[in-house]
Formats: sequence, structure tokens, C-alpha cells
Amino acid sequence: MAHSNKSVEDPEKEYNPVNYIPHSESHGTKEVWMGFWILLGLTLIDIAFYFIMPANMLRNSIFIVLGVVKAYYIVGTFMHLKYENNKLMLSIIIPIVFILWLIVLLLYEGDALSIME
Amino acid sequence: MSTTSHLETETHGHDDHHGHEHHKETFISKYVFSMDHKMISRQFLITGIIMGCIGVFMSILFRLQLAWPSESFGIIETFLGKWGKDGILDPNFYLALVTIHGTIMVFYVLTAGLSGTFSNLLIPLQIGARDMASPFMNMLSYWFFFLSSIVLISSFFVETGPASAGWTVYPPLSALEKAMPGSGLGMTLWLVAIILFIVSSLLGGINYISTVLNMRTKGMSMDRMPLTIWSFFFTAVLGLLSFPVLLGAGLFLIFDRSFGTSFYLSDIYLNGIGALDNVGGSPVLYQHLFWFLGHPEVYIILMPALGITSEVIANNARKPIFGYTAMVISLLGISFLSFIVWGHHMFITGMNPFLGTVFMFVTLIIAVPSAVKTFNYLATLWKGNIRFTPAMLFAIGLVSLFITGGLTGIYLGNAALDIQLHDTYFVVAHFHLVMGSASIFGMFAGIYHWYPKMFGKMMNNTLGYFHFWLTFISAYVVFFPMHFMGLAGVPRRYYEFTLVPEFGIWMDVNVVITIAAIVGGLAQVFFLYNFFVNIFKGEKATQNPWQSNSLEWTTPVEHIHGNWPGPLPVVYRGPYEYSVPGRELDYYPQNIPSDGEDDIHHTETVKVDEPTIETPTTEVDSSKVLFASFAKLFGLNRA
Amino acid sequence: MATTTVQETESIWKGGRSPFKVSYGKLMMWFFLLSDAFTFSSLLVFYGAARYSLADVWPLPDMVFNHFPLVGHYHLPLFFVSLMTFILIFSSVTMVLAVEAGHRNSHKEVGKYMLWTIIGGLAFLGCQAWEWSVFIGDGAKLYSNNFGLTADGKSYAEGLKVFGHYEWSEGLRTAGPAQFSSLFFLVTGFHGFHVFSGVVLNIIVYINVLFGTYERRGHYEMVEKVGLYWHFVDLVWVFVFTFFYLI
Amino acid sequence: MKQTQMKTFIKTGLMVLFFGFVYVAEPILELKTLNTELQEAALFGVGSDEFEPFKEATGAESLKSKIQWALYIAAGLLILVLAYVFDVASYAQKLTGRKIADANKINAWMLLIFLGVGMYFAAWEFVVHGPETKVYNSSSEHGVDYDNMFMITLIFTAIVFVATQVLLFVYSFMYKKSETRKATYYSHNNKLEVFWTIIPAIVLTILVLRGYAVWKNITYENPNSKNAQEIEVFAYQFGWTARYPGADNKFGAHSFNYISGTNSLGLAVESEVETFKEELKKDTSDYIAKINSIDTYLSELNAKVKDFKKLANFKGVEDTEKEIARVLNGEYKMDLELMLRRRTKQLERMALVEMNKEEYKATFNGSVHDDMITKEIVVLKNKPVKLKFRSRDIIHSAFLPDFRVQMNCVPGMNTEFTFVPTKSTDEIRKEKNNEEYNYYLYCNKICGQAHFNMKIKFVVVETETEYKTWIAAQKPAYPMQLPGSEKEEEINSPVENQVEESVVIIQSNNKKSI
Repeated sequence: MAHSNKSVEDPEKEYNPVNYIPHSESHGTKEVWMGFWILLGLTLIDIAFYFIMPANMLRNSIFIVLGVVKAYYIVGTFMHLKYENNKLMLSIIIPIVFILWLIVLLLYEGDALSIME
Repeated sequence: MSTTSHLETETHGHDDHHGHEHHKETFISKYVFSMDHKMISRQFLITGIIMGCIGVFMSILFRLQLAWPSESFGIIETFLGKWGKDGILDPNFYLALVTIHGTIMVFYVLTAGLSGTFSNLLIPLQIGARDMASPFMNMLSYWFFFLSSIVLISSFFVETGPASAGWTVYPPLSALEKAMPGSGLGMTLWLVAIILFIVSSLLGGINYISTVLNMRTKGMSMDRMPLTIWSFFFTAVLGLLSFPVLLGAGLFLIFDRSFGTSFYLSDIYLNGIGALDNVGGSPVLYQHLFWFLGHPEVYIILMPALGITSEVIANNARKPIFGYTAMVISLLGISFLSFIVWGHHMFITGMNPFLGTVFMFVTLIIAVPSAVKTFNYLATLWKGNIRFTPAMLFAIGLVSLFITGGLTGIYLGNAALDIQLHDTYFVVAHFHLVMGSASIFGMFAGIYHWYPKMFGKMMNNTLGYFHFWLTFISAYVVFFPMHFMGLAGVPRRYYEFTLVPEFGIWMDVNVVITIAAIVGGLAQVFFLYNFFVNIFKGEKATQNPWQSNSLEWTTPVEHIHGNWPGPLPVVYRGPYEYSVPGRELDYYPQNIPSDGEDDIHHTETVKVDEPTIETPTTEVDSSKVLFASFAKLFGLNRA
Repeated sequence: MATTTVQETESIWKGGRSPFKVSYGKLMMWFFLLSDAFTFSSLLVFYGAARYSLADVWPLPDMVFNHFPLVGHYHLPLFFVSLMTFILIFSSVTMVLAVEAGHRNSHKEVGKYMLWTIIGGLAFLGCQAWEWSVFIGDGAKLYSNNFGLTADGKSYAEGLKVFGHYEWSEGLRTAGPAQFSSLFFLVTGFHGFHVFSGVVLNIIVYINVLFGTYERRGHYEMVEKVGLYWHFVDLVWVFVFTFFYLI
Repeated sequence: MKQTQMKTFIKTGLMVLFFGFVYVAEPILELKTLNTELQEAALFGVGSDEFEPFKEATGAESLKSKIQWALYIAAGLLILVLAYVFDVASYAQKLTGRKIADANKINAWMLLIFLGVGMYFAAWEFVVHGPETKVYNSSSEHGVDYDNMFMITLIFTAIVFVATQVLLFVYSFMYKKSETRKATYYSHNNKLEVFWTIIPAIVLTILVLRGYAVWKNITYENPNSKNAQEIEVFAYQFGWTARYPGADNKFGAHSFNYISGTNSLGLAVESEVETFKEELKKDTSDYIAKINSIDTYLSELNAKVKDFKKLANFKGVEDTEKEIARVLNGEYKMDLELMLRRRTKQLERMALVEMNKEEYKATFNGSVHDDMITKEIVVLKNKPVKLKFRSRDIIHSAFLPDFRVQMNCVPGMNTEFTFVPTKSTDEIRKEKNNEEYNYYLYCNKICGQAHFNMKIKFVVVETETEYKTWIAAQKPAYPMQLPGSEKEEEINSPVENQVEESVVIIQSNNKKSI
């Protein structure tokens, strides 16, 4: 935004936070492709585990862990969160705690429901 | 700003929106599809007041039934037609009234009418911004809310009546059309209305959050924000994170209702139909998802009221709010805890009782930050110089109601005690005091306090006093005796109690409650008159009628686009610097530079901003350590 | 603003600027996505609880999603959905490349990569449509399905080899829990709806790119915002893939 | 405030009152004409039943209600006058410049008075209504723990309540505005804040730990859970039934699939299930037949319309035309198909269970044949009882306020509550000085129009002999059929009876009120 940058530089002009667009730098395409290969690799590992291991709790936890790792790469690399201000990072990540709490309790509850039936 | 930049900004409107003083406005763009946050806040408020009148009126109708069961009331037939044949309320419609009263008051009045109004009005004004981050989305937020209200009200004109499964609409009752008339089209409309409402709250929420974070004026650091802004900020976060879960719950419910799925339904045999083909679902899961919203919703309602109270009490006691940091941390604590305690609404709903224990432990922790807030209010009053404007009276009323209602929460949060109290009048008393009346009082405090800002006119104090005293007394008379009814096991949502002698003994109490409710309802006439007539005929307001510190009073009385005619104000100190020693005036507006310090970038001199009467000690203050760790986490720095 | 980094971090909350160093639009998109993450979480958590409570009778996903277009009845679990995953991840990559090109203000490249992203999104939607139609053809309805296995069916399923031909005869399959198909339709449908709206947004942005709107504006932030949304859709798919197909 | 404004307010108020008066007065005039009508009716001998409910009742009742409204309006007028008087004072103050009434002072005093009066009435409530609340008057064993828990909480909260309310109002009064004083600048005191964070935390820890112990003992670690007398409580719209396991102390299996007109609890009684299956099959073929003969149905309806028109039965015409519309827009067919789907699914589910032949046979064991279905719950004093809850249609909540027992009844889920009753019905009657007093199990979860009337009598007997005599008087609902013997005819569905009963009560109730 041309005019807003001007206003930032010029202290005489009124500062306008709305138009504040930081200088966004390009991190190059290398990392992007890196992320792509990692995601692809993780998916392939998923599939490998799927065919190698019998279905059990351990396999499921491996899948979930791999899912979280994939999420890390998508959010970190693709969505650029790794390079954002770490406060923004925190304010996005901290609320996820509530989801975890919901998951833990509802799985517990689902287990209890199955016993009751 | 140059003219070229104006032209540019107008071509891509979402990027810039202020400095449009020369912009021509038609009636439609000024009053109807307005993008100005002040107008939108007025729209929210007036819609909220109208919805509030409807909600209160409904409560009076069903209170008549409870006090004088099976007695004929002309008014019931006049307003309800076939549902009130011969002036007697239909038992089905009694449930509908209860349901819609709850829905309207919780969502439409206290969520949109309170937080929508004041977030819109105060966030830009108090942090020194020209408008919301995205005025367009702000406008959409209002219109989704408006549409949602229309849909909800329209459900009254459906042949089978509006939703009547209680405001929590637990399936299977709400999911089975044949279970009760209200679960037909009325229920569908309810769900549609709520989904529209969720969209509205989402659009509003992201706007409030990014405005507070991004658009504070120079010097308005996070620890210089008025507590109102903090409370709106946390409220928006709560809404942002909890409403989507209601959307999920609602989606499942819609599918169960209309497409034959069995998410919440299992093993049901209905009279006249036989066994349904739904197996394997669980209604308890709905309750989990609903209360994941429902509990934060309680604080979505209450926190803006608490924020408004902080501002009003500090301003009228002419004292700094006691323990600003503690107030912010307790708001944060309440917000955080409110997400993890929802299960205390379902101790005996068939939830695993072990989870009941978990929820009981986390629930009662909430009492701690609430207690801190209360004590801080008391300490703020101590040695103040209190001016009893109607706003101040309502704020004091809020604190009183908050104490009374909050303490009964300790009973209900205790799983063991909840066995007897669940779904009785004790619960009704508890939440009507702590989030119903208290939040309404907060809303009134806000309206009386910021009316000069909203409409540029003054409200009449005398009418305000009458309004307050009648409302305050009737609030207590209505809800205090209900505790005792609840303890005796009188269930809520009963159409009448005369059939059992056990509950019949409370009939005289019911009569008293109803009369008080009617008086309380009539008392609102004072307010409505005061509010609507003074918009046109009121005395013209001065720029800063309450001698307040915060930035909204530095704007001109006449509303202009962009709020400040000149450059944005610069902030030099916190919002609660009242009666600063050594100053002649008992207030110290945030935008006035103090002597010898006009460059805010000098971190060393900022210390002058916070004159404390405490002598600096070397020992480590534990609360400061706590704050420091928070500060580190969120980059908050108290210089 | 020639200040050192230390001073900068000290003053970022002082107002007059964005503490996160992002524009309000991007911030709003982030918070919207956070909110949407809660919507999807509520759906997936419900799925978890329902599945947990019906663990004994829950159909085996690899006995259901084992089709591949044009090859007929061969037991190919996970192959098709892996392809879908690949398409979505790839479209995510092209989206990042578009954003990156935007940083360099490279008008042509942004257009090129946006186009690829749109094609990827449409391909994914096509795949999903195919999968739904096969699923429905197999006997899945919103309120019922026949993916439960009888005792015979279980031993038949255990004997099935990957790449092996299979045929479901009478008596092998029986009614499965209705939640299996209804949750599949609801969650993948909701995700598909997100993909669809993402494609629509992408198309709008692409047209704007072609018209040079962002070039005139001086920055390609809009591409970045839509990109965030697009990656979020990808993120959700990772979990849908994990919970609906793998586990 | 400008005086003109006040005048407008008063004017508006008077207008409203005037209309209110007209509204009130109008029916009084009407009533006179009604009376003459009635007199005429009496004179000319028109049957009284034609006039009776509609005129007399509404007239008198609505008059009564109008009088009530008149009272409210009068109250409103009083308020208005007060407002006016109050405002004249403030206006006069402005005019003369002398302080006639200082609003600030008045409000400060009012707050203080409110505190006094409010505290008095709060105490009054405790004294007058407290005894009615059943605290320390529970009829169950865990009720004592409950009451202790309650008392502890009450003491803590009462102290905090009084202290904070007194401080709030007294501070407000003490520090009311004064021109001579300036507020003390006092923004925080960290020690104080830490202090009043820790104190509530400690108090709440005590409460939580105690509450945890009580809750645990009542629910998931109830020591009585193993050796309790089991009774199944079955909820439906709108009533309850109880099932006793009989001599073998074992409940027969049940399924919602088996619920039929004669088997309202869905018990696994083989003969019942077999006949019901036949019924269902017949139903399905009926639905199929109906779906296939929609055209004939339509022509039948058309013929009916003609007949009704001939008879000038407009109600009949209207209803039939509605039905025709339903057929034409496909709703009729959709409904039939839905019902067909439901029945087919039900049969399918039953067949699924039957697939495992041995297990299926095992469900029809003998334990169901001595199960007794009763319309009241009778338990023995001081003996642990475990209520097992089941719901037929929607969520209900079984609530026994006297025993501090409450648990939701959720369809598709089994919930239970174990407790020990310690006070027999006779004892509570004596205590209450009321020979009519009964324990009831109420419904406490919103469940539809007769929710408020959904209850079942709960009797606690004193001695074992009483209990045994009562049990002996109960007959098994589905006694074991000896081969060749006829099935007992008398056994009707208790559930259906009860449903009718509650409906009847509503109707009679409405009649009474009209």
C-alpha cells in the first residue's frame, strides 16, 4: 500500500494503523518444496504403517502423531506462522488447549457411553 | 492525507474508511446500512431494547400463569390468540414462552444488545481509532443479527407455535416433531435464527479482536486500556471460540431433525408412531457440545457488564479502579476457566459421574477471580467521593446482585449439592441474579453513562433514579425467594404447582414474585420514556459530562465520521487517574501530556505515568511476578 | 524507525502500530480460521465420541473405501484417498508459490500459480464427488448403511489381499451403525463445502489478479489471505484423512 | 430536566391510563348485556348447557382480571405521581437556587435503608421459608451428608454475603460525594490483593474436597450399590411405571424394539414378541398396500367430499380437502414411506438379534416372567434401594426432592441412583401433620405439555411384613405360560392407562379453570 507506507515514514502525517502493512519478505521457494516433500513423505509413512502394522492403539497413536506433525508443517511453513511474530503464534496456538480438553473429556465420555449400553 | 489517497482508498474500500467528512451521505447510508460504528452501536442497542421488551413481556405473561393458575386474563387472550383461549395460557405455549424468553434474553438482549452495542461504541472511541478494523463486516454483523431476530420472532406466527424445548433445546425433545408441537417448524426457525446469530457474532468478534490488537492509538498500550476494552476483548475471544461449537451441535441437530440421522437419538418409541429407526446416538453428547458454548456464553453476557461497571464505578467514585492488573488477570482467568467447566450443567444428566468430579474441581476455581473482582470493587468505593448518577447506582446494584447470585453458584458448582438443586427454582434464582439481572444492570449503567456520547443528549436523572430503585427492589423480590422454593425442590418449567400439595404451599410466594415482576416490568416504562424521548428532546450534552479520563470524551458531541476531527489523540497514562494528588482537577484525561514528558517513546520517563502512594520496596512482590510472567507471555510491558 | 530490536519489542504494545506486525485483514483471517478450527473440532470430536461408544460395531474403513476409478472391484484401500491428499497438498504448494510470487510483486507468476491452485481444488472436488457416488452406490445413505460385517464377512475381510479382487455376496455384509455414513457425509461434506468456497474465493482473486487490481494496490495481501484459508482447508483434510480413513 | 418534558411524560402516562380505563370499563358494560341475555335465556327456556360455559364464566373471570389490571394501572399512576412530585422539587431547586433535595444524599440514604430492609427481609426469609426447604429434614441416608455439606456452604457463603453487602452499601453511604473532601488516590495494594485471592481459594478447596467426598459416595463409589434392592423406573410422556424383579431378583431382558400395545415396557416375553412381530409384518404389508393404492384413496376422498357437501358438513369438507391436498403434494406418500421404513428397520433390527440363535434364545429366560409392573414404587425403610432408570421417548428426570435423589432418564442409556430411605411415609405424615402427604417421584426435565403432572407415588413402608404383603399382592405382568393354558386376559398395559389418566387430568383441569 503505497500511501500508507508514506504515512509511516512521515511522522508529520497521521499514523494510520489500518494501513499498516509490514514489509513482507519472501522466504524463497526452497522451504516450500521442502515442506511439500516432508508432507508427502509423512503421508507415505502413514500408508506404510497402515499396511505393515495390524490395527491397534499404537498404530492409531502413530497416525495421530504424524497428523500433528503434518499440521505443524502446514501451519508453520505453508501458512507462514513460523515466521510470524511469536505473539501471534501464541495467540493462535494457546486456544487449541480448549480443543484438547474437549477431546479428552468427550473420548472419556464416549468410552463411558459404550459401557452403559 | 492527500486527495489522491482518498480516491485510492475509495476504490478499494476495505482498506481505508476514515476521513470521509466530505463524503455525502444519504439517509440509507447514514441510518440504515451505516458503516459507522457509532450508528451500528445505536442500531444494536435499539434492536436489543425492542427484543428486551418482548422478552420481559413474555416473562410477565407466564408469571401470571404461575401466580394465578387457571385464572382467566384478558391480556393473555389478546396477545396469544388461540394459545390463550378464554384467557388461559395453553400448557404447550407456556413452555414456548419460557423457551423464547430465555433465548431472547440470553442471545438477543444480553449478548447482542449489551456486548454488541458497547463493543461497537466504545472499542474505537476508547482506544483512539477512527472506526472498526472492517466497518463493512461490522455492518454485516448487525444485519445478520437483525435477520436472526426477525426469523426468531416470525416463529410466533407458525401454526404449531415457536420452539418450546427450553432455551437449551435438548434433543430428543427438540429433535422429534411428534414429541411436542413446538418441535415442528418453530424449532427449525429457532435453529436458523441461532445460526444467523452465530454468523453475526463471528463477524463482530473477529472485528473487535483485531481492532483492539491492531488499531490502538499512540501510547495506548495494553495496560492503559480501560477495563471495558479488556472485557470486550475477552468477550469477543470467548464468542469466537465457543459459538462455532454450537454451530457444530446445531448442524447435528438439524440433520437429526430433517434428514433422519441418529446423532443424538437412540432407542426411541413415540406414542402414535412406534419405534423410530434411530439407534446408537447419545443425547448427552449434544449437551456436551451445547454447554461448551453455553458456559462461556454466560461470561459473554456477564463480562461486558463487569467492564462497564469498572469504568462507571471508578469514574463516579473519582478514584482509580483498585488493582487494575488484578482485574485484568481475573478477567483472563474467568475467560480461560469458562472453557473447561461446562460439565457442571450436566452433573446428573447421565454423564459419567467421574467427569462430574473433574468438572466440580475446575468449576469452583472460577469463584476465586470472581471474588477478587468483587473485593476490588469494594476497595474502589472505599474512601471515594461517590457521585450517585443513575449509572453509578446501576453499577452498585450490579455488584450487589453479582455477589448474591455468585455465591449461590458455589452451591450449584458442587456436584453433590447439585443433585437436589438441578433444574429447580434455585437455578432460576441463581442465573437470573448473576447473569440476568446483573448484566441487565450493567447494560443500564452503560446506557445511562454513555447516552450523552451515543445521542449527544442527556438523560433525565430523576426518571433514572425511579427506574433504578424500582428495578433493583423488584429484582431482589422476584429472585431471592426463589432460592427457598428451589431448596424445597420446586422444579422449574412447571406449568402449575397446584396439583401437588408439596409445591402448593409456595403459591403465595408465587403471587408476590409475580406482582414484583409486573412492577419491575412497569418500571422499565421510565427507562423507555427517558431513552426514546430524550433522543429528540433531551438537554444537549456537554463534551465531557462525567469528567471522565477516557478518550471517548475527547471527541466532539456531534458524531463525525472518523471520530476525531484532527489527528488522533495520543495517550500518556492509564484511564483511571482520578484524584491524582497534587492536581487541582480530580481527573486527568489520558490524552493530556504531563509536564516534562511529551515524548512517549522515552521509556525511562513513563514511570511518571503511574504515581503510586506506595514507597518502592525491594522485596519481590508475588503478584508482580505473576503479572510479569503474563507480560512475558503476551509481550505486555508495564515499562 | 531506527530502533534496536530490544526497544522495538518493548514498544510494540504501546499502540500506534500492530503488535503482531500484521495488517488487520490478515489478523481477522487468522482469527476466523481459529474459529473455524473449533467448528471442525466439534464435528471431529463428536465423531471420536460416537465412534468410541460404538467401537465394537464400527465398520472397517478399509473395507469401505477401497475403490479406485476404472479398475473395478479390486481391494485398494487408501489408494484413492492418498491421491486426493496428494492433490490437495499440491494445490497448497502452488498456493504458497503464488503468495511468494506476490511478495516479489510478480504479476505473471501469481496468476499462473493461482490457476494451478484452482485446478487442484476442482480436481479435489471432482475426486470427492466420485468417492461420494461410489459410497452411495455401495449402499450408504445418510441415515443408514450396510457396512457392518457378519461373522462370515469378517473372515472374508481378513482373507482379502491388497490388489485382490473382491465381491460382496449376500450374508457377508449387514447393517452398520448409521453414524458411520452420516458422519462421513456430514464431515466430508462440510469440508467439501469449505473447499468449494475456497475455490470460489480463489477464482475471484484470480480474476482480480488478471485485472491487475493488486498490482495497482501495490501489494498482494489478498492472495495471502485467501492462501491462509486454502491451507486451512488442507489442514482440516489431514485430520479427516487420519480419522476417517486411517484409524 | 426541563419541565415541559416532564409534562409530556405525565401527559403520555395519562393517555395510557385513559386507554387502560376504557379497556377495563368496556367488559363491565358488556357484562350487563350478557346478564340480560342469560335472563332471557332462562325466561324462554333455552337449554342452559348451551350458554353456560361460554358466557357466565368468561364474563365473571374477565371482570376479575380486569380488576387486577385496574390495580396495576393504579400502581403505575402512583409511580407517575411520585415521579412528578420528585421532579417538581428538583425543578424548584433550579429555579430558586436553594437546595431542596440533594439527589446524591437521598440516594445514599436510600442505599443504606435498602441494606437494612433487605437484610431484614433476607433474615425473615430464612426464618419463615427456611423451615419449608427440607434442609435437615431429608428422608434418606445420604441426605444427612448432603445437608451437612449444604450447611457448611451456607455458613461460608452467608458470612461472605453479609460482609460484602454491608461493605458495599456502607461504603457507598459513607463516601458519598462531598464538596470538601477529595477521594483518596489509592490504586492498588498487592499484599491485600494476594490476601483476598488466597482466602477464597482456601475456603473453596475445603468445600471442593468435602463435596468430592459426598459426591463420590453418592454416585460412583456408593457402598450400597452391590446389595441394594433393584427397581426399574420407566419414564415416558407423561408418566412413570416401576418394575420389580420378582422372586429371582433378576430383571428380564428388554428392548425398545419390543414395545407394543400389550408390552409397554418392551420386555423380552417370547409370546408377546412373536405376536408383535406378526403385527409389524402385517403393518408393513398394509403400508405397502396403501402406497400402491394412492389413486383409489384419492378417488375415495373425492367421493367423500361430495357426500359431505350434500350433507352440508363443512368441517368434514375442510378436513377431507386438507387430506386431498396432502395426497396431492406427496406428503401422504412420504409419511407412509417413512412409517414403512421405520417398521422395516424395526423388523431388521429384531432379525439382527435373532441371527445369533443361542444368545437370542437366552434373552427369553425365565427371569422376565416373575417381573411385576406397578403403578407405585414401594420400598422398605432403611434398606438400600437402587433405582434403574430407563426412558421410552425423550429425556426425563426422576426427582425425589425429599430424598435428595435426582437422575436423568435418557433414551438409549441406563442410568441409576442408589440410596437408603430412612423415613417412612407414615413418619413424614406425622412430621408434616398431614395425613394426605405422599412422597412423589417427579419429572424434572422439560418434556412436553403435561410435564408438570408427571409423577408417581413413592411409598416407604416401615416394616418388612408390610413390604412383603404389598409385594405378595402384586401380580407378575407376564406369568410363565404353562403349555396349553390360556393367556390371562386382565393384564392390560398399565402404561397406556396412565397416559390416558394424565390427559384426562389436563382436560379436567382446563375445564375447571374455564
